[in-house]
Amino acid sequence: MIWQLDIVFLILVVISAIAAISVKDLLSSAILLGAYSFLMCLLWSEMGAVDVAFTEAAVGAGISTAFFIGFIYQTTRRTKD
Amino acid sequence: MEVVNSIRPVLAVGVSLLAAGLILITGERARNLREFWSILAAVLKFSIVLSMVPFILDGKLIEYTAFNIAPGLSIGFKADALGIFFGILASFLWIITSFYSIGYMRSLNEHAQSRYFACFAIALSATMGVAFSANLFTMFLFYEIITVCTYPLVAHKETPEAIRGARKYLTYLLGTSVGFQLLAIFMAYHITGTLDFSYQGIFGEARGVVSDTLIIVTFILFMAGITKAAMMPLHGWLPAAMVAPTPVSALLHAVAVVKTGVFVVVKVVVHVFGINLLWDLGLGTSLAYFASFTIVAASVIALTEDNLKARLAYSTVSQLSYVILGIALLTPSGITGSIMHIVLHAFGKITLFFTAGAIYVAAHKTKVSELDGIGKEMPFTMAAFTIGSFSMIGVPPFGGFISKWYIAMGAIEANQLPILLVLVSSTILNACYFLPIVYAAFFKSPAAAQHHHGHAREPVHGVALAGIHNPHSTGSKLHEAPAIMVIPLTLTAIGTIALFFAPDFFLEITRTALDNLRGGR
Amino acid sequence: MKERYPDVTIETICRLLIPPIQLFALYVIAHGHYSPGGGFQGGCILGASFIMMFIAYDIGEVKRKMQEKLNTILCSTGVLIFAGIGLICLILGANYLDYGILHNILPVHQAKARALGTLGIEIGVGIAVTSVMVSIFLNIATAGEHEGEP
Amino acid sequence: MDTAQFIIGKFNYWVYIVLMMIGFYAMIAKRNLVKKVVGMNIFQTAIILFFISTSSKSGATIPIIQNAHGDAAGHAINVAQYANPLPHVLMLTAIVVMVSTFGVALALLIMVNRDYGTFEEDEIYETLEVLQLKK
Amino acid sequence: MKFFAFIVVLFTGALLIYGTVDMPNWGDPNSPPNSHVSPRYIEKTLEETATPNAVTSVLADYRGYDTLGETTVIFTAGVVCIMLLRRVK
Amino acid sequence: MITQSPALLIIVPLIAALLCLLMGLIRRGVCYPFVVATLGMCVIFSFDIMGTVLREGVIRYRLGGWEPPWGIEYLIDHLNAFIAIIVSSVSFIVAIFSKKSIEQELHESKIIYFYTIFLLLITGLLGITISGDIFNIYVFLEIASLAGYALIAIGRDRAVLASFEYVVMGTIGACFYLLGVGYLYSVTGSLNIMDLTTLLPNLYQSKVILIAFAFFMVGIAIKIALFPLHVWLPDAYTYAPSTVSALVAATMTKVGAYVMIRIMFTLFQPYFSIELIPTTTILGWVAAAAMIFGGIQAIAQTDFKRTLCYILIAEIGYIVLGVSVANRSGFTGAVLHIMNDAVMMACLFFIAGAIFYKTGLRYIYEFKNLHRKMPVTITCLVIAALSVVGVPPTCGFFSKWYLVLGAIDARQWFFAFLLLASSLMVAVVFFKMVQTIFFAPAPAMEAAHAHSGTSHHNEEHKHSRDEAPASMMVPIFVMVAGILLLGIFSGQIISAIIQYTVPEGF
Repeated sequence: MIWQLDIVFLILVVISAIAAISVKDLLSSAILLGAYSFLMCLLWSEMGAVDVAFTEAAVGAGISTAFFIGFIYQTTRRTKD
Repeated sequence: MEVVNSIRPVLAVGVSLLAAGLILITGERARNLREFWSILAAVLKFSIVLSMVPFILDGKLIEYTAFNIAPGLSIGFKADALGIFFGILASFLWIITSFYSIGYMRSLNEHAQSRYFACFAIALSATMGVAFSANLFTMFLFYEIITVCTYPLVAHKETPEAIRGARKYLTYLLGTSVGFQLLAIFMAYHITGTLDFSYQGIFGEARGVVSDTLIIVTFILFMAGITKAAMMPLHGWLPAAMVAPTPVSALLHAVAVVKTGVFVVVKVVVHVFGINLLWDLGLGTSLAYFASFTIVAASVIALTEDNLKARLAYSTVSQLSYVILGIALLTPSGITGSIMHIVLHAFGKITLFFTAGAIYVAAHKTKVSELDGIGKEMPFTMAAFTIGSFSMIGVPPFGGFISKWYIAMGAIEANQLPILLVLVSSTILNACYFLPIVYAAFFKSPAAAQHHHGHAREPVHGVALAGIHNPHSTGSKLHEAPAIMVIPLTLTAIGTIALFFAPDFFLEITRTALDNLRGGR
Repeated sequence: MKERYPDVTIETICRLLIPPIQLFALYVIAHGHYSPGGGFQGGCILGASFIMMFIAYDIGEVKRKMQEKLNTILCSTGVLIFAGIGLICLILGANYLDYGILHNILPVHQAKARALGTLGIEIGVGIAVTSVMVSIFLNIATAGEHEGEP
Repeated sequence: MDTAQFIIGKFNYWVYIVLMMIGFYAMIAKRNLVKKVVGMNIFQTAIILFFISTSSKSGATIPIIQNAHGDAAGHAINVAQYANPLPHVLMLTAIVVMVSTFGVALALLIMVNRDYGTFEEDEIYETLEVLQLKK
Repeated sequence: MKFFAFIVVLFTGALLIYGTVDMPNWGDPNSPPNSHVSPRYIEKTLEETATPNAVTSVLADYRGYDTLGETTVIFTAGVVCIMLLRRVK
Repeated sequence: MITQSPALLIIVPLIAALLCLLMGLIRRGVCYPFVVATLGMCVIFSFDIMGTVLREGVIRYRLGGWEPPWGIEYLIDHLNAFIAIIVSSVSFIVAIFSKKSIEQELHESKIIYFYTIFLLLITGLLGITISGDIFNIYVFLEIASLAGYALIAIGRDRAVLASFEYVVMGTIGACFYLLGVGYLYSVTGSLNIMDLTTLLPNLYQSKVILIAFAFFMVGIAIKIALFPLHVWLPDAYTYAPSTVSALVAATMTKVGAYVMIRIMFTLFQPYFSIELIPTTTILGWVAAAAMIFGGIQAIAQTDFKRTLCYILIAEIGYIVLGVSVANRSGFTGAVLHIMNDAVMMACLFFIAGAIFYKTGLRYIYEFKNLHRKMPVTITCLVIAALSVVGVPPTCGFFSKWYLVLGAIDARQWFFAFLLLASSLMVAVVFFKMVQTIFFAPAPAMEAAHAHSGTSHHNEEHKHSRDEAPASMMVPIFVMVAGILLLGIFSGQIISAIIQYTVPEGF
């Protein structure tokens, strides 16, 4: 566990989270959410939780994002806030 | 005191419940059979109650516990002298009222008769239940049932006015009984740990353990909760309930509802608090003055009412407080007077309501001012009315005199001379609002009445009545209501007189009740 | 998803990538005892490989490869394998999910029996997760229109 | 305790709280329904981060026992050497729950879109009022 | 509305920070989670379940019932999506 | 010999859900009898569990054979077993009811999925009920919630939107619960309820514990729709299909209330939740507000099911109030009310469903003269209404009796008064309803009068009787019988079961 790396990841995670909820385009939001998940997964694997990181990589960054993009494809990417 | 375990009180309650079921099943298809159930149940009930009298006069008690729901919470029945007294009254008057109802409903060709008779039967069951209840919980249960099942009776006409009246009726009765009486019962249970009636009073036994303030609060809650007794600030439901068909008003104001109210007051005063306790706390006197106020104020309002039934309603409010006044004096004569007044007022008032109904059926009149000269058209009816009025006023050869006498005696025993003054003034007021009717009915010219005839019908009933136009109403000299209505009211009028001359039976039971109390002292 | 132009690049890459991905997914499921991974992760990857297929090819292909009915049956079967292994333990007289008892019917000692039980449920989980992921994705990405009569 | 050490010592926790607040805020304040779902995802992930943080040990490695193929029974296992596996297991479950909820929420949103054609709360309520008036 | 939400969120955050103050430090090997239940998983996983990956053994064996619940959750999600989204033709 | 019923209670509906889906793909018709049979088995299992608990005391069933702090266990005492009986019995009856109602309200191709999710919901609820592990409770809570979201979403009108709102709120609730679990875990390292019970008293001064408790409470308050957090409930339950409303209203909130009791008095000692922090005071006032708010809102509603929803909110207030007065009577009343309310709410929602099935009416003001058309249903409605109001021979009275006694024992006169006042509000609601049904002249009748002047009498024959089918009426009868019998035998139920559920020290 390298705490400097840890702090960098944490800050990045917070940034991507804020970006994901504040960006005015749902597709961007989906991608940012994927990035958020991926950063989270890096953070966890760095903390020793490889299984969780693996799952998060498969689910959060992979499947969820796929769901989300498929969903936006079906509906709309418009958002007012 | 010897206790007999018998199912008879339950039978007395159950028989009319069964009848209600049968009535609903029979329904509109076989009307005669339906009415037969009603009358059969009434007669059976009366005989069951009568069959219990010998035990009571021997100084025994009849008990039966139906369910034990929880420790201290059971549905139990106990027939003592007081209960039997009330039971006899209610079941006897039900027979008469049944006949009268049949006449009334058929003459007016009312709708939803099955519902009417079924609710009636349930109300009577519940009245019996209150009469024979062995604890506060059972009493409250049946008290509520009465409220709920008389609601359809009050709203029977289904006009907006009737529904408004019925809503007021239910609001008052249910609101106060849940808001105050139930709370009072909870407090009683919380304080004393029991709900079973006892002759010393539940609180009487717990005296000294509990703070007086708590007892006084509970007492006030009880008195506020028993709205059926129509004490003054909470009497509004009674005139509002006048929209009901007349037999219902008779039932409400003579037997089931209001008498249940005062009966519950008597029970609460005697069995929950105990006479000694109330005497010590001075609560009796306060209650007596409170009742006195109601007596006078209601009489004054009655004077101003033009609607016959409304006037009778306020008269009831006033007369009910006599019962409370008598019991509140806490002396033997006062209690005797108040118990006797339950029955005597019942006979008198039911007569008066029966006549009001007969007048409505025969002549479609509801207003006092329209009654001029009606005595010539309906001599029997108005004679009965006269008898009822005199009994209300308390003139000697009529029943009402006896109870007033005892109450007056009680007032003297209790050294409450202002109460005497109340009694006198109330008697004068009674005379003021009853005698003009009698006078107008017999001695005034009927011309004005004929003029009003057409307007007297209310629009909705005009429709209902159109089909069965009473053949007598065209102006023949004598047009009484149907015999099935006149006979009951004559009977009750005769009863009013008979009770003056032969009150022994009831006095005997009253004495037993007093003995029970004394035994408990 | 709607029909689209065939894209040679995507199709080729997918054709190349999907078999290794699926193989890797099976490895993850089977090798969960010794390395990170297990039924859930493997199932997700397997599901993702199918989803990739859907993105790369048009919907007609998809319908042939993964029928809705088959998918539903697989969902159910996956969970049923899991619950069934537990139930076998129960029938053999131990508590529910107590795989130790499986050594009565398997030619291994108790700890190994537990490992085998674990493997069994990982496979169940893997099947369930794969088919559920595919089914959710299909439903969401086509708004429920990818197949007519369910 | 030194303030700096106090802050550094629980740095993960502070960050998870910030993330949780971000997600929570999005869930209750955003007018767009999809953004609520995004917030939900962030919220749940933040909680997972919290759990994982409780499991970590300084200087520990992943919870897979080494020398597994050797003689395991005789080999003493140093607990402090491996990270705590229990929160990892719990969080695997939580991730599954998260993705399931996410899927269900998206399915519901597709239905919302079918009914109202938008994800903006205010526009949906406008449509509803119009429907109400039509009745 | 947004202001109100902001207050609620800040309040929740403040509560969490308040609660976190007493928590064991991050990465403390002797904190209760690391010393109460979990050591056994690490110590006994090989011996009892023949699975070196402690996470797998806990997931599928020690707490297998949770995993059954988890699988049921995902199964539920799948059926839910089919039921909700399937267009009726 | 350890009884296997606890495990079977969960896995039978779970496996049945899977099989239901598989069988449904082959033949749709078999789902319904299969579901009913499964839930019948659940009822048997739950009674068996109760019998074992009564005979042998607390059951601790080790899943996977691992001893408790390491493995998961079922921890079943009288309270759990009682709730399990309520949940399984009510859901069994709801399942019987569901047939016709679902066939009408749902497309036939969705019925198999409906029944699968129905069984999963019950699996989740039963799983919460008998679990002895706080994280496991979370997992099953999510199963139940996900199934609940879906079942609500298949309703009419705004159901989808309401369901989405529920998803958001429900997820917040579940996440708060999970945070509570996390906080407890971070200072104790354990997830097992019995283990935590021994570990926690040493930590009562810790702020972590306090916050964990607060988050547990808020999370569950959202799940059971306690007053300020109830916003999702009325919409969700109103627009759901009748069967679903009956099921979720009768069981889901009750299970939530159970979890609340479990956390307050088993996980944490009464000492902690009563004396150390003023939970009970806060909960008491919140519950009082819920009662009054629910009552007022119920009066203002015109949609029948929505009215019931607000009454449900008030009823939850009762349960929480009973818990919060923290004495024997109050607690007994709360547990008794959990049962009674489940029966009453199921009955009322059944009736709403039957009326909707037969006439398509939803608003109370449309119910005019319904007693001519559906006399039996309306009679049942009146009985159920009397029970909700709390009129004596029905079960509703007895739980209120204990609740008020509890409030008085705790010297909370104001709460006692509010309980009665809230009953009165409910009375007003049903009074208005009954008045509309029985005494409002139907427009057709008025018109007939105005023109022809025929008597009421002839009119009565125009309303032919048209009751709902037997598969709906029988459940209603069972529930009405339950209302009456549970009232009469509440004393026995208390002395046999409920008195053992009261925590020590009350």
